[in-house]
Amino acid sequence: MTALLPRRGLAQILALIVILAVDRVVSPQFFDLRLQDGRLFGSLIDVLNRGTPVALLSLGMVLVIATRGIDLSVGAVMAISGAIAASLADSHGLPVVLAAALGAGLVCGLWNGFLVSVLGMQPIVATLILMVAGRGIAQLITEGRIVTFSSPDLVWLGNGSILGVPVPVAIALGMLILTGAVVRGSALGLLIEATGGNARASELAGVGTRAMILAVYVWCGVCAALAGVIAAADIMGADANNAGLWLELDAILAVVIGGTSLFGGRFSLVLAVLGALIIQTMNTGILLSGYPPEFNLLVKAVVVLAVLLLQSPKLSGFSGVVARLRRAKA
Amino acid sequence: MENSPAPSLLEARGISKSFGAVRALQEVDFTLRAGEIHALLGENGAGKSTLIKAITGVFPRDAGVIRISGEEVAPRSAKAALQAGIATVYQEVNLLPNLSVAQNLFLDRQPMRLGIVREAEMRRRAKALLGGFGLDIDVSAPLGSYSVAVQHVTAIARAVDLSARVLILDEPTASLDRHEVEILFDIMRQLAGRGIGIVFVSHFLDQVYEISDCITVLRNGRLVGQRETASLPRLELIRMMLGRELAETTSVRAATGEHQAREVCASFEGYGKAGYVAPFNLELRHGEVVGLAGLLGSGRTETARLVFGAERADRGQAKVEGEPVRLLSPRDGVRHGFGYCPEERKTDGIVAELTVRENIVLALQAKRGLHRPLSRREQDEIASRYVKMLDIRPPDPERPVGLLSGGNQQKVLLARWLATSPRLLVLDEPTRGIDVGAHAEIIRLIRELCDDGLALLVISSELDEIVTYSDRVVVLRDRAHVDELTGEAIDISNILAAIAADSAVVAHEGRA
Amino acid sequence: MKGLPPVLITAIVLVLGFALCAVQFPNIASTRVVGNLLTDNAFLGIVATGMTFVIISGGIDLSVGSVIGFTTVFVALAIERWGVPPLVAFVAILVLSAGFGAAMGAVIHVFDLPPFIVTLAGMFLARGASFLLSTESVPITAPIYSTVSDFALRLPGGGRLTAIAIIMLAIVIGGALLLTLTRFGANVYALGGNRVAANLMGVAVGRMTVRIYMLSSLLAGIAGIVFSFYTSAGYSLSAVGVELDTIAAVVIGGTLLTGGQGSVIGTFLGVLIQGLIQTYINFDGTLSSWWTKIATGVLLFAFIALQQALVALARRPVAKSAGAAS
Amino acid sequence: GQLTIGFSQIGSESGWRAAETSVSKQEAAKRQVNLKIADAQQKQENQIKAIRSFIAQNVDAIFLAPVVSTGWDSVLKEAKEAKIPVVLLDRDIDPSGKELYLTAVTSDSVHEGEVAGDWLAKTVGAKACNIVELQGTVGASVAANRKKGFDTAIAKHSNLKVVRSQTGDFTRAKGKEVMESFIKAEGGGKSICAVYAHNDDMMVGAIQAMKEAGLKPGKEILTVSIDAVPDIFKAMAAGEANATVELTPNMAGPALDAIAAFKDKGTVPPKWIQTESKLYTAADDPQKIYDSKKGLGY
Ligand SMILES: Nc1ncnc2c1ncn2[C@@H]1O[C@H](COP(=O)(O)OP(=O)(O)OP(=O)(O)O)[C@@H](O)[C@H]1O
Ligand SMILES: Nc1ncnc2c1ncn2[C@@H]1O[C@H](COP(=O)(O)OP(=O)(O)OP(=O)(O)O)[C@@H](O)[C@H]1O
Ligand SMILES: [Mg+2]
Ligand SMILES: [Mg+2]
Repeated sequence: MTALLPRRGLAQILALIVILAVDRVVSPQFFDLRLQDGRLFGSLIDVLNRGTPVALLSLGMVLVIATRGIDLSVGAVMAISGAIAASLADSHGLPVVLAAALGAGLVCGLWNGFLVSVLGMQPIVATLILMVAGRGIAQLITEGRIVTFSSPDLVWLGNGSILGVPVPVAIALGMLILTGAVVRGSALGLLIEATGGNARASELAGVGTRAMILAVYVWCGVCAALAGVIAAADIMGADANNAGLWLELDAILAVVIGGTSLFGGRFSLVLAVLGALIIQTMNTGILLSGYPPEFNLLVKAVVVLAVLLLQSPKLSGFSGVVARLRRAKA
Repeated sequence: MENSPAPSLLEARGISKSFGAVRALQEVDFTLRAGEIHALLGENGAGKSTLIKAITGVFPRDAGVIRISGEEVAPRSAKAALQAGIATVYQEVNLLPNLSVAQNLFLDRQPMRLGIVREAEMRRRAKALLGGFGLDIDVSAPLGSYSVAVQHVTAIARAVDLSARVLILDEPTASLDRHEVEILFDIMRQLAGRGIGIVFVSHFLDQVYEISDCITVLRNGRLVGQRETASLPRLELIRMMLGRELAETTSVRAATGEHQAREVCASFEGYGKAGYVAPFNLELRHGEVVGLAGLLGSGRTETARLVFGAERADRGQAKVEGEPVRLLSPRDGVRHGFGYCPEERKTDGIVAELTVRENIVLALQAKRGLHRPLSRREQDEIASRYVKMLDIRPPDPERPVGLLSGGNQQKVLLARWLATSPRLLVLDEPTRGIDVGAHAEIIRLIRELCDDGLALLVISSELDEIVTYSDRVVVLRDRAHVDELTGEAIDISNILAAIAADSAVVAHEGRA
Repeated sequence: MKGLPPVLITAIVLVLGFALCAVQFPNIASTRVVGNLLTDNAFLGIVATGMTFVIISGGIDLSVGSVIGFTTVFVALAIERWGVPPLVAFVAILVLSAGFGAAMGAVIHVFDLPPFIVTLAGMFLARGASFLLSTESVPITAPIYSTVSDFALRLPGGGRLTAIAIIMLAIVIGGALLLTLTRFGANVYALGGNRVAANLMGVAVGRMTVRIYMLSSLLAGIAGIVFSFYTSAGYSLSAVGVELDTIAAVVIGGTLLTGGQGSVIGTFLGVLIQGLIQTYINFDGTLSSWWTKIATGVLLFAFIALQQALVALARRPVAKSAGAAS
Repeated sequence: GQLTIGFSQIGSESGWRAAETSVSKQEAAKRQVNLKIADAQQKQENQIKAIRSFIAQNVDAIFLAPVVSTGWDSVLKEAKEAKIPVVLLDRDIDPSGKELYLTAVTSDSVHEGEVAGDWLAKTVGAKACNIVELQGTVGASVAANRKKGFDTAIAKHSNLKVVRSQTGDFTRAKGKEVMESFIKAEGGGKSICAVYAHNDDMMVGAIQAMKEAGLKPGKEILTVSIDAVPDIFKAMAAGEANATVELTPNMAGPALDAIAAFKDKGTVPPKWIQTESKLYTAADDPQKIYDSKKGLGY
């Protein structure tokens, strides 16, 4: 577990704290929590709950980016898996529904991974193909409608709670731990970082770089599919037109805010998820603030820039001071 | 040289530079006079490259002043240094493989007319410029399609042509062969004759004594001293660099003639690839060092890549311990217990961002597979063992390997493969850029490994080095294996004779 | 030279694709459709030219779509509401957009931040700013608009080469010349080849970065003006998602996203390939919304796969002849 | 012979849009018209391209559901030059282009907002009422108009006040998310008296948010939204929604009739064929309407 904990990440934590504080200012009841029908209720829970899809996406995305790739198709994959889950929900049990939806994500990931690692396409165009076509496939499944369902099992995935914690949040946490355990518990993490850091050198050191690349796209597809199922469960319907729309950009943003370079190499799962939370904390704050929606994007731009500047290696800001202190101690 | 001491051209006083906790330079002084060739020497990681970068402003200095002809300058970028009259060839060939050779030579100073680059004129000048270095190549082809040697010559030619007052060359000869070194030295002498001051970094002491007027030695980021070359005995110089005596390690080869008795580790019959290397036969035995000798572009690296599995052969049969095997990828090579230190460590070797520890365990981990991860304790143990064994500096396994000096990166690569306990190790230019101490160390290590039963295939452009440790030497020419020398036959003149057997080929075109 | 083989391959792919489409819909092989292709994709061609510089230099610019949107709104408001003469409005917006790009470039260089994210923030900023200006679409009635949009060179066969198509062709040619013939162009390739090395060779990396993003935003501004000619209106939601189309066009045109290689002409061909895909789907006219998306994806895949196959094919004979020679 | 008509559709961004497409197909089939639908994926440039290619194919008429009200002059001029009549569906375009199209079959979205506002004012009566508003996509003209109409209607009643207004992008997920934060910001939702959503999808999401917060939509909190998609009737039948204003998906029917008459007899239709903005409430047997609308492709 210690391997999961960030060694860097002070800038991110600081950013989160600052944004939380701003949220508290615009909305005095921001930190209020109470139990509502056996489920925690409050803005903080909203942040976690609404942040779940992007957090899940960023878990897969961070691995893809670590190999120097990028996956633009995650939003479309969300739509596909949501559509499949919603269409099967009322006629099949939850295991079948989940297997089908996650299986679809796996196939999508395999496709992307195949294009990138076997055909050698540039990741951004390779996944652009599925980004465009995938939403079409999702719409094909739903025929452009919002397919609703009432299966209590699936609804529980979106709206239920375990010990007061919303199920999506528990799932995201579970996935974080699972991914962390797989990646850091095996040699996968090292080999992925090596592949992203220098693919040629890693190949020559005997690393199966193609297999690594295939694996991360598959995992990214699965994570996206899970996010899609949760998004569908949340609104008790699959909205193939809008589910996951533009979320790929949020996921990439989360990963970068989490300090992982788009040029591959070192990555941190925890910080990527933290990045997703930072984004959602900002979004929720915007919604609570009561400003007219015309300002949303401006606020977002300013916050993103501020968070990035905080991390800038060139800015001897907070992180620089801390790093220096730590070095002095060492 | 002139008798009266020339005025100081470049003067650096009290230069200090730290990278975090690492104090790379502490109060270093350096004086270069006009018309002087000044060698800057020191062990790997002594701070030579850092001093150069601090002078040219690539790294901001923590302290110190720089004067050119007595006038204080403070370049803050490579461009500013150029404008101040300092032209530099940095250690890692810093050119642009995607641009044409001509563009590389004239980047940012192309001949222009009406805001438009005069391509033809630029190509003409590029051809003429490289011609002066004995290089006759297509200058409109991308630089990346040429060998490292050509790239290095290009970098030098560019710096020379900048007609600056100070020319700094950081290990320019590391990947050049004798002939090119001769040409370079001629040019350096000419430039010095014109009053240009030249700083020359090298680990080849022969070259230092051949060319330099004056020597400055650094050790652990501090100035040890500055001496006239003529009055500095070699052993004294080595003591200055290492801070101790160097044990004489020019060990003789193990008893020769017994190699027939050794067991064959790997053999290649009729092995080759069309358009890459002509089919060859090669037997590598346990406890034996086979050297590959040849000119640049003769196919040594290609042979190494085929043997390791980095390139697929399209004919011939490979056997490991007598069993036929197929080597389709580096993974196959690794699986059969091969290791390969490529010559281009920056692009093919290190993963710059990862730590020394991670770089060292990488091949071993890849060999063990995903499911059997090395625990952190095992990793630490392996890393610290090799850091100590190979004297990697600074001895911090958690340092990103990209921040190490060139020679130390090379040692990390060697450690990576030693950690896999290979049966066959292929070393492509293992001593390139390595200091005298480490050089001796690596040669000793090669012998030791060999005595432990490892089979070694070593490529080196240093013929005396090859002669020192090889039990057998395979000579290549024009991408074909042309001769094999064993036992007493192994000496420099025989190798040269084999290389030059077809003397017409000496004009070398380094195109890959 | 270095850009040629990929460009040639892209050209072959385009011609092949065009021929296949024309076999199925003979109407496609008309000057009218070709003229439409140029007109309809004029703004895309212009931004893609700028994007080519950015991508070759190893960066990316996600803000272009929003800059187009902002430009249309700004121009429309300036002309219609604020009573600014059109040409003054154009100059103002070009200065503004160039400044915007320069600022992004400066942030990227000075703070050493990834271009992807800085320009993503730029994308939010420009779109947000256009919302602030006006959320309604504003029609432009200035006479220059009808003059420009009515102007067209008649091509034989009923096609029209419109003013905006001509502007686009001029910019593509200008961009190609700038990239291949000038010191600036060489430095762009140098930056993409290796930033550190370029810096050590004396290229003023910071100034180049600022200029490259400035150029991209400036061209996005011009594309915005062209877009406003195209639609005679300013609308804050126009050109949403254009950045991805642009990147796709650049990459299809043979430019490597890792930087250092590529060409403006290739990009232009990439734009035409995308336009052709769109035209084909429109001619078919039986596709539902989802089949349109799927078909677009499949065609995109087909073109890229064809290109890769041609590249592989182009490589093979070389190896063979070399083998024969040895 | 058989008429060929090109229909430049916006996309399929919502269930309503999908229904419009499928109803259009049905209506065309009924009249044996060959309807070519080009889907613009929400992009004006794609619509312009589509119209150009319809012209190149020499269709008999063009239907256009414009994504935005401006920017059609030059392409519609081309259509006019090619003597192809154009009918606008669902949304109007900028007044300067009136002579460029034959007729427009549209609803008045300002009016829709007014109908919603009037209903709310009437239902609330004199008591003070804090309204929260879920807007459509920022910049979309429908969103602006529905806001304008609603604001006009409630401006006459000083007891009605919009206390919060955010965009829910016309989607369920965003509608739910925004409503969640409205509830938090308004003291757990106790002070909210009514929700107005620019479309039903957002309202469906908002209803879920209210239920999860322990509120009773339809009873404690009034709801009124626009479009009349089937799912809102389901909610209405369950007593969780109060009112919706219909936007009929059948725009193509009247348009086809107008074109047929124009082609056969040269009858020039009126410039604007307005569709009805009918208000539905729980009194209208929502279950029955749900069943009848379910099959329309929403
Ligand atoms: N960018 C950097 N960041 C951190 N440490 C650095 C950096 N560059 C060099 N160092 C450290 O500074 C010290 C001096 O390195 P330098 O490259 O100057 O050695 P050198 O004398 O040139 O060695 P070599 O002969 O191997 O090239 C080394 O310990 C190295 O690890
Ligand atoms: N398939 C390949 N992939 C990557 N690099 C290669 C490949 N083949 C050769 N090279 C590189 O191209 C360069 C040209 O090789 P060259 O013909 O000079 O080999 P060589 O005889 O080993 O010469 P030297 O080692 O002295 O540079 C070498 O630096 C080699 O590393
Ligand atoms: Mg050095
Ligand atoms: Mg070699």
